[in-house]
Amino acid sequence: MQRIGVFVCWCGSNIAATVDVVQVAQALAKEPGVVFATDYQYMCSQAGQDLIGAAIKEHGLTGVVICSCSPRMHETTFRKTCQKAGLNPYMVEIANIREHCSWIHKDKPTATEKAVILGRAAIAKVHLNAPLTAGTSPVTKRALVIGGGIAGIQTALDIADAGFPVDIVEKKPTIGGKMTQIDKTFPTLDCAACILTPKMVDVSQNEKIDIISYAQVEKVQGFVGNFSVTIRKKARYVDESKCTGCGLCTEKCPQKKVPNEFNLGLDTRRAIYIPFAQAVPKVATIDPDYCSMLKSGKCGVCAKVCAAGAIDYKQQDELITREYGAIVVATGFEPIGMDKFDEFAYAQSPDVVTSLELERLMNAAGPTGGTLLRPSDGTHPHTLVFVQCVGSRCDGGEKGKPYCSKICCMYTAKHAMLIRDKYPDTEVYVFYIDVRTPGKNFDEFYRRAVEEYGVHYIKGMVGKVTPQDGKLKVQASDLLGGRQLHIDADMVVLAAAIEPDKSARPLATMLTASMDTNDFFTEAHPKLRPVESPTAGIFLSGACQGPKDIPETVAQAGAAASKVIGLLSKDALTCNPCTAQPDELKCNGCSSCENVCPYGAISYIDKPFRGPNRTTLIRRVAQVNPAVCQGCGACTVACPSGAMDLQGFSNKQIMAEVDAICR
Amino acid sequence: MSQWTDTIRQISGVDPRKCMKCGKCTATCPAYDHMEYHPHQFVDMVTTGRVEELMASKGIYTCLTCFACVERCPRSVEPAAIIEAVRLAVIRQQGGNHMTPDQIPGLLDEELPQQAITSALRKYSKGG
Amino acid sequence: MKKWELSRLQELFEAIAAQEPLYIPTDVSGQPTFALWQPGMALTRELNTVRSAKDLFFPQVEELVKFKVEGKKIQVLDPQVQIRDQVVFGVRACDARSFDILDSVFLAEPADTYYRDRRAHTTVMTLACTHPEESCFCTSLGIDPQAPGGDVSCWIEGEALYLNANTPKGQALLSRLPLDEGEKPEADRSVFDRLPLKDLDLTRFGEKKLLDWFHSPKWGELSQSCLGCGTCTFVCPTCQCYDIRDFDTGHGVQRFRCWDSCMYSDFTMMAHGTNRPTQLERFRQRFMHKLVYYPADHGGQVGCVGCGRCLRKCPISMNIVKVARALGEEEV
Amino acid sequence: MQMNQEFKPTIVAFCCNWCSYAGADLSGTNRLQYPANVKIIRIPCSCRLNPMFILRAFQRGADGVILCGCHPGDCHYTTGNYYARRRMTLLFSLLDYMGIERQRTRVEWVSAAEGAKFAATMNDFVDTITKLGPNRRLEDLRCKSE
Amino acid sequence: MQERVIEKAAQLLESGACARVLGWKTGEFFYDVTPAVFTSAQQVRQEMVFSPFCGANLSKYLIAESRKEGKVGVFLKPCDSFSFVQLQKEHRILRENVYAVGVQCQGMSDIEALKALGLRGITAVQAEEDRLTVSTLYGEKTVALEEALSLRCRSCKSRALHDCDELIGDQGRDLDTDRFGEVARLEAMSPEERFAFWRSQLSKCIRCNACRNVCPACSCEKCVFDDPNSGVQNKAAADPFEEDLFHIIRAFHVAGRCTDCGECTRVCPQHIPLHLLNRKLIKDMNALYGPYQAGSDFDSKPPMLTFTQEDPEASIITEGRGIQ
Repeated sequence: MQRIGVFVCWCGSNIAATVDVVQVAQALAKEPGVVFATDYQYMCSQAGQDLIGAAIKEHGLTGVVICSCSPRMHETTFRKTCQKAGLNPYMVEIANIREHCSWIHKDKPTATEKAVILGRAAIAKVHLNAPLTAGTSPVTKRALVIGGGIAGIQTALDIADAGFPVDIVEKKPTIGGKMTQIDKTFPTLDCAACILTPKMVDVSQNEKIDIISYAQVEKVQGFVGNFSVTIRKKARYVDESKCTGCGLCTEKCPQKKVPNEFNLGLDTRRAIYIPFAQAVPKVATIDPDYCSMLKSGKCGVCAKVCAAGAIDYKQQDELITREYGAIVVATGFEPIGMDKFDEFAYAQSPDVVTSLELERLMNAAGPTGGTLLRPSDGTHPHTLVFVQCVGSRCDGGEKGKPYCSKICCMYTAKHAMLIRDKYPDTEVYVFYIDVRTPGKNFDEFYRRAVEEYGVHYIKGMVGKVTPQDGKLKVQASDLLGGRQLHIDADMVVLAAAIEPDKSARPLATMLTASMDTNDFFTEAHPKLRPVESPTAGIFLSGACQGPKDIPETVAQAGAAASKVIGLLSKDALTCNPCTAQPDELKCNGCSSCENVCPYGAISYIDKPFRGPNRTTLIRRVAQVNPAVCQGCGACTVACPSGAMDLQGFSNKQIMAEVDAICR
Repeated sequence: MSQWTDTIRQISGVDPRKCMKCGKCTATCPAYDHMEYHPHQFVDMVTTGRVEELMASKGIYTCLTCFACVERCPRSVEPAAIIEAVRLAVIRQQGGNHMTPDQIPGLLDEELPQQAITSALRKYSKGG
Repeated sequence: MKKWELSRLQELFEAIAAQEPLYIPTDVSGQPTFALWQPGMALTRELNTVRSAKDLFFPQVEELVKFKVEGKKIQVLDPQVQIRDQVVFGVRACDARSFDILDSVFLAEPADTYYRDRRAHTTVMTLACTHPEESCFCTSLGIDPQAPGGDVSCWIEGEALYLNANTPKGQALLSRLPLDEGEKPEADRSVFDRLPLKDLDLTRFGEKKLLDWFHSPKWGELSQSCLGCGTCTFVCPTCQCYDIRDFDTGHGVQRFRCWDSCMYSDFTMMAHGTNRPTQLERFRQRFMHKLVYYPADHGGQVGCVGCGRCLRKCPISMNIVKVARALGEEEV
Repeated sequence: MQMNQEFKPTIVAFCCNWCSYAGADLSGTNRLQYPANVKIIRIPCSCRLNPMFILRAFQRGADGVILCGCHPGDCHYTTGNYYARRRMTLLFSLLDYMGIERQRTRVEWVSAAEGAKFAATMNDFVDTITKLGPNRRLEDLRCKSE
Repeated sequence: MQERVIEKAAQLLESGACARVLGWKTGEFFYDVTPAVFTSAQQVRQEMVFSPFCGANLSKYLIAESRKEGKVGVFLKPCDSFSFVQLQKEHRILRENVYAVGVQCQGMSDIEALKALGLRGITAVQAEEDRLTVSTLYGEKTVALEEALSLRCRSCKSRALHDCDELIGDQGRDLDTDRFGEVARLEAMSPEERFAFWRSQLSKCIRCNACRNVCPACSCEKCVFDDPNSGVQNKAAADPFEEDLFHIIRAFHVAGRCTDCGECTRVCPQHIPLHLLNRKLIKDMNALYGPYQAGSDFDSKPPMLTFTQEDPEASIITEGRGIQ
């Protein structure tokens, strides 16, 4: 019989206001095996934890039940408390009487009664708990960063700085990501390329960093410290080791009509191309969708002009499998499509552009060489209308994204300011719902746009844009002025909402990392563990976790790197001891469990057993690798004889909980 | 808070508190110039409980019910549905039957489809 | 001797049931079993029930004691209900003989009070056999299926039921019933002489050669195909082993006993394991008990009544007759 | 009818640790009410739910049992809920085949972000079971409290 | 056929190809055939039979027999061969220690089928061609073989041997018989009627475990119902709930593994149609996850050990209407 201590937490008034904590402690004190029961204002506080520790020692407790907030909150805290007091940490069970009781019920007697039942279930479980000891598994001291944008670059550099090898997998031919397409950055207005390209060079020159560009993750196996990742390196039909990046092929290629994705289709490139001058690796890539040689076997101009002999039309996709200890997701974002927003005439007029397209139109390396010209006729625009929150803050579903995209207010202020600065003869209108500027020097920046540069900020929204006679008729509301505005604009710029990159969802499935409904990766804890995924060994960097601007992305990238460094600097990891355990005496060796194990943690051995009458029987029995087993329990149900059980969530424990609840 | 606020919510089936005051409804409204109150104001007045004021305004009848605001509203607030609910509230407020069956024979005429009068009776009588 | 018109059998049942609960062998969901008589319930046309009549005195599951647990308090409750007088009709001679064997076990000191109470309060009305099955071999065990015994013996001859009280309890029952007087005509017994197993001799496995029987090499062969199920045990009228188990009800513990089978691998499981590790030992135990140990302890009385249920029900058609024959082959 | 109004069903909700338990936490954090009849048992994954546990709950006096797990494709362990889905589908079919009320058992996928869905699901389930009345077909009379 | 089977068995033992041979042994009344292990050709010639009453499926015995010293010969009917394959798939039989002789079968008779015809006191049965001459204590009767056919053979799924080293008789084909008619009839009932049906059937159960112990799929080293640590151990149904529990769990544990050999129903002393539980699950799995026959091959994955992302949700099961 266990000697169980019950500790009922008030959580201030969070629990105590709706649950009679004293009564709960008194009721649970009567349960068989309970030798001590008390209540306290904040069990998770130092004083509360001391109380638990003292009780363990004083009453010789062998099991502890804490009636408090969700185990997802403080299970670890209380396990540590008990461990300090000399009790095995797995002899602790939490009854969740806050999230699952006090916060959802209003009637005190009802909530109190339920709290008692939840406590009883936890007591019933603790009776069957067994001390568990965590095993260890080795750590592969190499990290994988998925995504080569500023987030991935910063994370990789920081990890490499600490001395650990890092691979960056980038799906595009070059690293750099969205930041390479941005002209200037807020609120300092320094040139994005000037701060990014040196970092890209650092990456390419760092011996610890291996860039696997034009590649995608294909398969992920294993677990924290021991991932095995298969990467598909797509054929670029150019031998990376030979190509010098001279660019001659990209000038001679006869196929000139390929939309240039780097400039968002605002101009064209060749079928063989280097995305931009500072690309890393600076290697040409043949676009198989447009190359006539690859499509019809006719042409071969690039091969003829290439002095290095780097062109290889026969190149195949290459599968690379490598071992990693940690994986960082840095898949970033992309602007949402504008096809659902007919009212802004994006599809009808080339002069309606997204903000990212405007970046290209203002960039010296862009299609217009940095002069702001209307895409329709190449003339200088005089009236520009910026529309904020296009597809952000919507009701969800068809309308758009329910969240605020966070960066639009600031880059719109930047655009407005830059245009007014460079072309003082233009009128710039910004239609906003709210201007959100929480950040260092952000509001000052916005005020400067209004006060120094005379940007017209109008509280209201554009309802309709109609192309007419070379102009864009903008109908909008001016809520503070109490009027409907009609503006004849030359260009309309849409602050399109941003969403996670499309590759994130399948990647999350491969990584078994969870995502929210918007496809942003979920963090292990929204406040306390913001750069870790709930899946151990998977870390989050940049906008894949939520909308972020560059400084935030870089900060988070560094934070993710430090977490990775922390992991890789360990020689071995403590495993989750709540793993499956076969009872060899009951095991049939039928392989049912092996069939359903998602981790390949189960193998079989032929083992001698003592049979009846001094005989020896050789039987095939299952073995679980505790370092690989993640404790899902799929095998326990697949096993017909019940030989497979899950430590910490055993059949008997769960049934005891059921009994306690139903009695 | 007006006694009507809940009625409007009930009839329209929309929650005006979802409004984030972007003004896109007003920006999109083709009848803007003829209105005393504008779509975003309908919503705001219901939210803040100024329903009687709205009900007293002839402006509510200038809404064409074109549903442009409903279509464009990023928050699914549906100002047109709200204003229609306000109009119905006005009818309810008038109490009793605005139209009774015995009035129907007098209203019949060659040009008007009989169906229209029956519909009007349904709409403008409490018992219906 | 008393007499009752067969066509009015239901009325007789009604008259008995008006006084005491009456059990008769009837078909429930297609299978013959003893059930509490209710108006309209007819006798089964089968010779015998699947489970034997021992179920009435020694039910498959019986509650023994209850512990009520409240917090840390435990209260012991005796659930033994006062057994009411009852009547069972239609027990065949073989099952009636099985009561003697069960009595010698359960009524020996210390008496099993649960069994004793049920026995004491039950009036057994037997029913003579006229149409035996090929699997019947009670005659070879000295049982006369035409003289079935019990408190009241009954015969169905022609269109009448004849009843004869054998004990005061039986007399008391018959005296309470509006029966006619009548004499039973002599029955045709020729079918019993045609029984294929009539010459089976189960009485020769005496105590003297106990160890020889025990070590017979035949057991291995015989038990080889035994599935280790409990069918033979559970249909057997003389098997009397039980297990006592606790059931946690959530507010206490219900201690009950239930039939057990020596064919089961966990039969008489002890802390050190089981003393009959393979099916050979278990199989041997069952038949040694019926044929050797029991007679040794009970003046030669064999622990089998020849009802033939195991012959009909064993999934692999292994049974006491085949065992006896196999062992007999190597007899001295 | 009157009996039914007083009937307070016992509902056991098995929630996977990663999505649904967190979803239940979220509905608590957001103060979304659902009846106290629902008691949650935390299991690591929906695939941990042995049909035996469901039968056990009914034996011990539950009137309804619901399994909540991550949405298909979102399982923390990649594939657990797919197995759970097959197992529960077959179990429910078998129970239905044996005449056990179909509404007494349910599977619902609730993500960690769906606190509102969790509360709504529980409200609906309690409502269904309350209307259905006490579990009589899979009860064990020994477990009824006197 | 009998002569060929006996000759083969004798030859396997005489030649030393097998140390033991699993077959069927004659009984008291011709119909009470017992599975047996034969160790000598002499014994085979004296006692072995292959009659229309050799229904017993011998494959389960191979779990133990294939682990013993020397090779074991076994005779398998087409339906038995499904169990043989399934048990190999579950690594329960060491195939290299088994010499499997397939025996073509035209359906087995069952004493219960004869009894259902009203025959009592059956003392002997003579098989000729397509009829049985039944001697009873009360006279003789001739019965068409078809009338004596065991219940499961009436809906035989296959005459094909799925794995054997040698075949006596011709290789047969899978048959397209209606195995699920009775299940569909139950499905068409109201939930109340189904409940009443199963209650009346399962309340007859005496928990003798014959169904479990004869079942080739129920070959666990330790059954959960015998295991004191499983939490569900019980020896007798002390409450109607436990009658249901045993059969629900058993059906579920063999789901996707049950080859529908029908042994459970054949051996039930209380004539409970247990195969209707297994067939329901087979029918559902076929409908929900595509046709699957346990024991028909070595490679396919049993439906309960695999999944597709497009599997239907549990809500596809609607009350009283089964799969919708």
